[in-house]
Amino acid sequence: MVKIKTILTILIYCICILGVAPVFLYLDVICRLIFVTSLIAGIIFDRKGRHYIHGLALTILSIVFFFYYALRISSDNLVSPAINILVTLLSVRLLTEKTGRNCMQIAVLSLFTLAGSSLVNLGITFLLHLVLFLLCIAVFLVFQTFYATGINTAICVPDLKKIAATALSMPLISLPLMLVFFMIIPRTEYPLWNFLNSSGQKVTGFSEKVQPGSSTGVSESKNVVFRAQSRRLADKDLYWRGIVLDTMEGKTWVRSSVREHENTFVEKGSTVHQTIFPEPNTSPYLPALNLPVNISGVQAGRDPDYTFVRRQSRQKRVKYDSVSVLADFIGIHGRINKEHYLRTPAGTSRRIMSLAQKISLEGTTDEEKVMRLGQDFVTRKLSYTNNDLPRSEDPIDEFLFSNKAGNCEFFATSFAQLLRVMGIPSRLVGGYYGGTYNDMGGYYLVTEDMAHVWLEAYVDGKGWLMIDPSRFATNYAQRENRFGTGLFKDVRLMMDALGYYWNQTVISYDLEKQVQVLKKTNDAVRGLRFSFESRKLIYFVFPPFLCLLFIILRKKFRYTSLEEKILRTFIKKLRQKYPDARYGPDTGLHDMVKSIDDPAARQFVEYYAGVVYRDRKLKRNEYDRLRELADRI
Amino acid sequence: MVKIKTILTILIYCICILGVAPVFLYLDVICRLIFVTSLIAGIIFDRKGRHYIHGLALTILSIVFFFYYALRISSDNLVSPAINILVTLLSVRLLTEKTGRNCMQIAVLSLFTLAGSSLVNLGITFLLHLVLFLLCIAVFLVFQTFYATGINTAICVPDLKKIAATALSMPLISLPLMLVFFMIIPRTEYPLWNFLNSSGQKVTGFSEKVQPGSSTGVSESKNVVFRAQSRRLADKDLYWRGIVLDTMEGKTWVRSSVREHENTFVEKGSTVHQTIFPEPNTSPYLPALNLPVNISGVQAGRDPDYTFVRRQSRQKRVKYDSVSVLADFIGIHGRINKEHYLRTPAGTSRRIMSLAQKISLEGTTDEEKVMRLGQDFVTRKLSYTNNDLPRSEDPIDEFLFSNKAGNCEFFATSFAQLLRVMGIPSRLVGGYYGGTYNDMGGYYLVTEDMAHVWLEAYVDGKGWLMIDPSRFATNYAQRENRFGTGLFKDVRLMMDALGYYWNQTVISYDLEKQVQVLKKTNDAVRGLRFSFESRKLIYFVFPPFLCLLFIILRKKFRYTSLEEKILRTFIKKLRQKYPDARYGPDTGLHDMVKSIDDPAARQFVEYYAGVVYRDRKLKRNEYDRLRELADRI
Amino acid sequence: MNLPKRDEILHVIETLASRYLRGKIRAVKLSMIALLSGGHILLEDIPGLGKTTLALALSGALGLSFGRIQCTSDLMPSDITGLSIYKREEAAFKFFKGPVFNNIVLVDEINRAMPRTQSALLEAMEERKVTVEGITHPLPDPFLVIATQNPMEQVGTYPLPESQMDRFIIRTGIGYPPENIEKTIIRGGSIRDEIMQMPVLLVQNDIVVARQCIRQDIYISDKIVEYMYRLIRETRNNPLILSGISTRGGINMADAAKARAYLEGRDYVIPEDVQSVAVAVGAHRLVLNQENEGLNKEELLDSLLKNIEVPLA
Amino acid sequence: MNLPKRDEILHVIETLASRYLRGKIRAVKLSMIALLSGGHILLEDIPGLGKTTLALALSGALGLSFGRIQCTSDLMPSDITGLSIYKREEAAFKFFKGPVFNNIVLVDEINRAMPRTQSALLEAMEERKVTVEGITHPLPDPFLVIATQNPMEQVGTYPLPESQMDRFIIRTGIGYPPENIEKTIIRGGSIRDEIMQMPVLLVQNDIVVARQCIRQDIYISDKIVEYMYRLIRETRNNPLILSGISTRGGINMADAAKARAYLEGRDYVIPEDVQSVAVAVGAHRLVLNQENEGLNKEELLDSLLKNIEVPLA
Repeated sequence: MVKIKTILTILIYCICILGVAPVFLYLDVICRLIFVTSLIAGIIFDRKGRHYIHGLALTILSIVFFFYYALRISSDNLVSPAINILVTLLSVRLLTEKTGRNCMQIAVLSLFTLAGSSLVNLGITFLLHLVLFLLCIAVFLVFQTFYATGINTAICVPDLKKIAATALSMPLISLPLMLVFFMIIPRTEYPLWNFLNSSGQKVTGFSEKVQPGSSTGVSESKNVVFRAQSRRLADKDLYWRGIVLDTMEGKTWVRSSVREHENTFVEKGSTVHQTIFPEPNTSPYLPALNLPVNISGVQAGRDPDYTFVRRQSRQKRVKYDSVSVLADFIGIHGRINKEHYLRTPAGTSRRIMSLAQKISLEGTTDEEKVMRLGQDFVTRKLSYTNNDLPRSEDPIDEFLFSNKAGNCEFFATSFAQLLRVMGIPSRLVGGYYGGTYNDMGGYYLVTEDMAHVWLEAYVDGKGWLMIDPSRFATNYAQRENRFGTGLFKDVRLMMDALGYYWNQTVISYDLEKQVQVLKKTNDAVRGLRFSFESRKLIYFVFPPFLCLLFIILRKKFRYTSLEEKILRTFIKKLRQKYPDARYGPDTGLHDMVKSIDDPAARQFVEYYAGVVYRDRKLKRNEYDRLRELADRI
Repeated sequence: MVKIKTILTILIYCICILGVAPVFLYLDVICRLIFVTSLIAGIIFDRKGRHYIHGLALTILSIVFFFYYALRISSDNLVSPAINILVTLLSVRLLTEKTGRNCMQIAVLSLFTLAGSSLVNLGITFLLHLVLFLLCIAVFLVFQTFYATGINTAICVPDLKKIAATALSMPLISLPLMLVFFMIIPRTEYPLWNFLNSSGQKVTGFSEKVQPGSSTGVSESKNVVFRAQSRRLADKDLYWRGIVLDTMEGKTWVRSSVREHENTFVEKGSTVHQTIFPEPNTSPYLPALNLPVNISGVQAGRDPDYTFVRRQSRQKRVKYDSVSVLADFIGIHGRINKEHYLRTPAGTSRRIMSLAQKISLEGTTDEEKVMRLGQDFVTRKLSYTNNDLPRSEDPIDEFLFSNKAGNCEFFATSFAQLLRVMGIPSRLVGGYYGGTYNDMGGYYLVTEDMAHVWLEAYVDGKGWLMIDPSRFATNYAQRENRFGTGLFKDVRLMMDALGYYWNQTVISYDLEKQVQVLKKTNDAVRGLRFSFESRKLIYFVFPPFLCLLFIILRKKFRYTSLEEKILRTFIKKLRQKYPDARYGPDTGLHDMVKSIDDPAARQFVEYYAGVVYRDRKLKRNEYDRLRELADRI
Repeated sequence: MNLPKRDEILHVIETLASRYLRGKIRAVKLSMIALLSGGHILLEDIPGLGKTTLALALSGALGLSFGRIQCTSDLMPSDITGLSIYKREEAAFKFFKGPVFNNIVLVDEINRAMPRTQSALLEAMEERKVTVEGITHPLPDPFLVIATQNPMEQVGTYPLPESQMDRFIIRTGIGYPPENIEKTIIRGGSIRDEIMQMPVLLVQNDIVVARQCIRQDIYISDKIVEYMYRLIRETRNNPLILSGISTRGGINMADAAKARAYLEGRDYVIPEDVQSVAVAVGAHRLVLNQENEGLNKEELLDSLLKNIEVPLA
Repeated sequence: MNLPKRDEILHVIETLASRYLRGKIRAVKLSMIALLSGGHILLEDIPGLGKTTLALALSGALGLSFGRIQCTSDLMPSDITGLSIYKREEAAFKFFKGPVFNNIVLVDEINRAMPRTQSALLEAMEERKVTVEGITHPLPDPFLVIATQNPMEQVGTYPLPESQMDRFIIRTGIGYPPENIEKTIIRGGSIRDEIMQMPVLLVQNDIVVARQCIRQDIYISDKIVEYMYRLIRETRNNPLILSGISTRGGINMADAAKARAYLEGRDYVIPEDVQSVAVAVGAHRLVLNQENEGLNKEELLDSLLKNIEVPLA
């Protein structure tokens, strides 16, 4: 038999943990401490059956917290104090006795907190917590009903199972309704929090300026920049073109505001279709596999240098389709403004100048010169590194002649600068290189640390030739797998795939658009078959939650009588002294001492049994006597 | 004691009615008949406790219906057969015994039907049915739990109440979550059905062509065209300007495709702000109170003739704000192209020509001439009618000289044509006249039958003067109140107000936009206080549903003997005083009072049983004695 | 109301249930009802729950003679009824009465006896006389057979045919006593000796008087008859039941209800009387369908009873 | 603690176990427990292990009369109970007592007797009296039946019905003696003659006094009753077991535990007392399910016992 009261208490703790967990990391440190302390104290109080803190004190405490956080509410900072208020109120409630009313309050506060968490993070974990929360609430309410009607205050396990099973079916039956809601309702793509703080929210990655030597290191962040659904490609093809930087301003490469009119074309080659899901960011440049020839799905214009710029830079989760050709160069009909691409800033070091001159003399055609320069890079034994980058006055010079270690920016800028000095037009291309293929989702995952810079050199009669000087590094082949290894990688990829499906099928699901397509193609039935892979989430086990349940369910200690106390002492002593004797729940005391030649133990047992099995209570002096006997063992 | 089985059966009927009601009118006639028949038959079967139709027969029936409707599914006609299938399957289920499994099937089918109804009509009734449905489901499931665990097969009324109350709290506790969903989720503005059939969906009203005599009657439809939130205005000011028709093509007035460049202005006058919520329609013209000077909220351009045209005509529920000035005329700086406004088609009847000539001679200034023409209309005793409109070759001639009865189109076109013949530039204005003010919502409700046509005449030195020739009708004052009267009107207005709130706060609620405004104005706290009037909906009583409940719950009248009378009194008293004792049809009187320590009750039972179970009739004095005992309980 | 000998009988029940047969009040009451309505009782339960003790205590308290028959597969009818032996000195056959010639006869494990022996016993029960070699010997009055039967299917037993189950007015189990009482019993040890020495609380004639009173003075209303009849009709119409309660079952039910009313101190029957005896009187008379044989007849009848509305007015 | 006659009884056990019945100490003790708690004992073992010797020695040492019944398939009830024979010289029937009229009766191979004969014996055991032709003859006190039974399934045997197994307080085997002792026994030859001449160690009255002491002075705690009750409940709820230990089984277990406590020199019962008698008292009362009939009841009960926590405080 299980007491319903116990079940209710356990459930209410589950409910409050489920409510608070999604926002826990967003809380103030004080608030986190308060919550954890209250939770533990509440559990202890409930187990002892006493609630030491007075109701009035709690009320005052609530008011204090309320004002503390309420005063911090401002237009910039709205959600965070509100959630903190909710959690502190909840914490205070946890300290009280778990009466029906208090339980309801806890449930409602948890619900509000959970709802509030959607303002902070509207991801897959929210759905997970929501589903678990609703299940708990349903079971809780059914047991509450049983409890309130007082039909049974305790309940045997099979009945318990039956009741729980039926209670669980209640939220499940509303699943089709939820599905309908998800179907007919397009969602906001953003947690509100992001909205309110959008200035601070920016996915970095490739930058719109390249200035080698401006910092000692580069981003190692694993933040996702975009996901690109495509077929699997060779690693060497994974250049994601973002921006073209064609002008040197001092030592900084930037994109000139004036576009050169070039009549570009791309030769036919292997075509790759990608659907790209960028994480929300403010950059107007749309990365796509090198060379992207067409981007559709967002309003974007193509510059002649195959940079795609978004017309309206709204912070909205979008997706776009890109068609790319795996080409090495961009062809040019007619001429280009060579002067523009040859401009170098004053103050190029003499060593660079002489190197350029030397290589210029080695080759006859532009193409040959470029090749020679590459060979020079190889023989120079430059190595690729993200740390301890050159930071001197002339970092390029340092990189080429003394330090000989740098990141892609150094490779690309030095190569490009040398080319320009050699009279070969060149420009930098910023973007990403690499990508972890997610087999489950069939997409490439590109993270911030994959940001990369390479360059394009203009070769007469051919066009803009793509060159990645980083390849000339001695340790190029050793660039590590950037997504961890083994099981950890698998788990991360799985989690990412789930989040991807969530975004793809739920968040960015636009029924209206679908229906319009539907109408056009007149292909109604097929169009309505959506794949709700998110259903799989229900089977997802939420480990910390289960751990907690386990801890709570552990047996409690009981009040111990004098007899139990002395007996425990005795058995402990006996076990220490005679570990080989028979012990166990099925062994009587006489049996325990039978095989032991210890008069004190025997005496103890005789004496003790004579009291206990005559249904007498142990008197104090008897206890002392037994104690003494036990000590003599 | 009430049998749980009975409660479950009643609830399941409520559930299926709630599920089907919103789509009932959209069903095939056959399907409606099947549903009603099955419902009645099911109830009869349940009460008799026998289900005469064999399970196999029902299965075959289901399959037949399924194929009948499944064959009718096509890309154009998707939703209707699907819903018909659902309802017929449901009907068939109703005929079976109400076992747990069948009940669950009925509930799920009802749920799907209800969900399907959102494809047909996503209005306020859907929400209402949904809430009631969820409440019923919750109560049903809790009782189902009790029933399944077999703890009590019958239950006494106080327990019943407790259980029902707690069960009801389950959906209520999820309301905040629903609110959150509604907050963070903008909805599609359309029921899908409309989407799929949008070609046939168009709110008519004022037309973009006016051709008197083309039909014998005009729209009397009460379909809502738009709602305009504004202060209350005088009836005479309720002209809603829509479109200006400036060209006669034959006998038809149309809007010329070329806009005359006129330098118009509006004199200062009483300004009225309106927020207008049009029902979705395809017309690009945005009606607003005459004279609208500015419209914001949608991308719209203002033509010089104060016609506002929407830039993108998307079938989306929008709202826009309009600022209007209650002015009689549109001022003109400079000159207008008089020739354009004086063009009349060939073949104007001689009677009209001579009338125009006659009135031209009567006045000297343009303004005087217009006044004279109005006086002529009045003396002509024209009457306003929507029926039996002139349909001859020259309807204007017939209207003015023989029939003398017509609708606004006749009045306006004849007046305008006469003005043009008289050399005064004129043009028609199409829009709406009137509006029912909804005090509850604080808005004007404008329906299709309020479509109206008036005109503007150009008076030198003043500008375009507004004239409504319909006012010259003899029966002008008698134009009836168009929205019914008395209680019916009140109910309709209340219903409309609720729908209005629904649209305003729920459907067209765009949080993203709100938050952007919020960020701009930095007025966060105020901006987040949304008025959730939709909460009131919960208190809304759904009359047919309640009626049904009432009918079911109504006690049957029976002939009552003296014994039954005193017994009923006694049991009522007993239940009041001792709600926890055993009651129920299987409980004898002695058993009832056994657990109760009440001598009066015991005495009553002894006495009463001594009479009744000795087959005696109760005498009057015995009745009085029993009465007295019952009163003493 | 003046119900003769009621107080005395109640005193017997009281004494037995509180002192000698703790935890068996229901069985004691039903036995008394059977005795008062002139029927016999079948106790169906596993061994060792005190069936014998019950019979012994009853006979002891009522001052009635007690006989016991342990049924075995080779028990002959004459072992029950007795047999005639030729007495030479009297030059005549002398009839030696069998154990059935007692007021209270305990027939242990009746289903172990051969059908022939069973039927001899049942005939004696029904006819209240024994005919041996043409001479009819009347059985004493009151005459109560307490038969016991082990409900478990066992090899070598002959289950009583349904038609003969009908001869017992009441069938009931004893069941394990409630936990507390059972512990007390275990602790207290056997009370067989005490029962042997228990005082006689009633004389034989008291039973006869009480019986007469029940038969003649207890009124049974049309409503109650209707109530019982509806139950009986339900058993006959129920699809689970092959054959329901017979007319004799109805008569027995009315008799038992009357006896119960008498014990409760009423001279009229109320629905609760019917409710409290219906299952004991009716359940063993039901014959279930082949496919439903596993069902518990008591529960089935109880559920039927619960569905019938009690006549209140 | 002053437990009357305990020393004497211990001396008897000591003497028997060390001199006459070497290797049978357990059987001797259990027999003594049965005798002291007024029950009967069923020895279930193959022939030739000294069952008869045990019975003889016991009766010899206790100075009690001894009777022996060798059961066969044609043994009649009257061969056990005795019968009336017409004595011409007295011109009356005289009752000749059967072998059951002894203090200690050895019933060899009880399962060879016909059910009717078995039931006559068991009735005598239960009632402690014999009724022949209407006249009741009381049996001597103390009265201990030592029945033996061959556990092997044999043709022409009538296994005791479960309901009657219940009549024996203890069922146990004897088992082969330990190797050394058996060798000594083999070398020493039969000691039947010695036993015949063994001195009387106890008078009849000692047993009666000891019994009274056990019934009245040995305290049995609520905890112990709870402990036993939990075992009993386990047997009733176990899915392998069709019917568990009855109330009578519980009473017997308490009696045996008390007798054991008395022998151990305690005036209160401890859990070990229960443990040491539980299997002997309880196992034969279990009725297993059809499909589990092959299980060893002793082991089953022992495992149940092991699963119950001993009340220590």
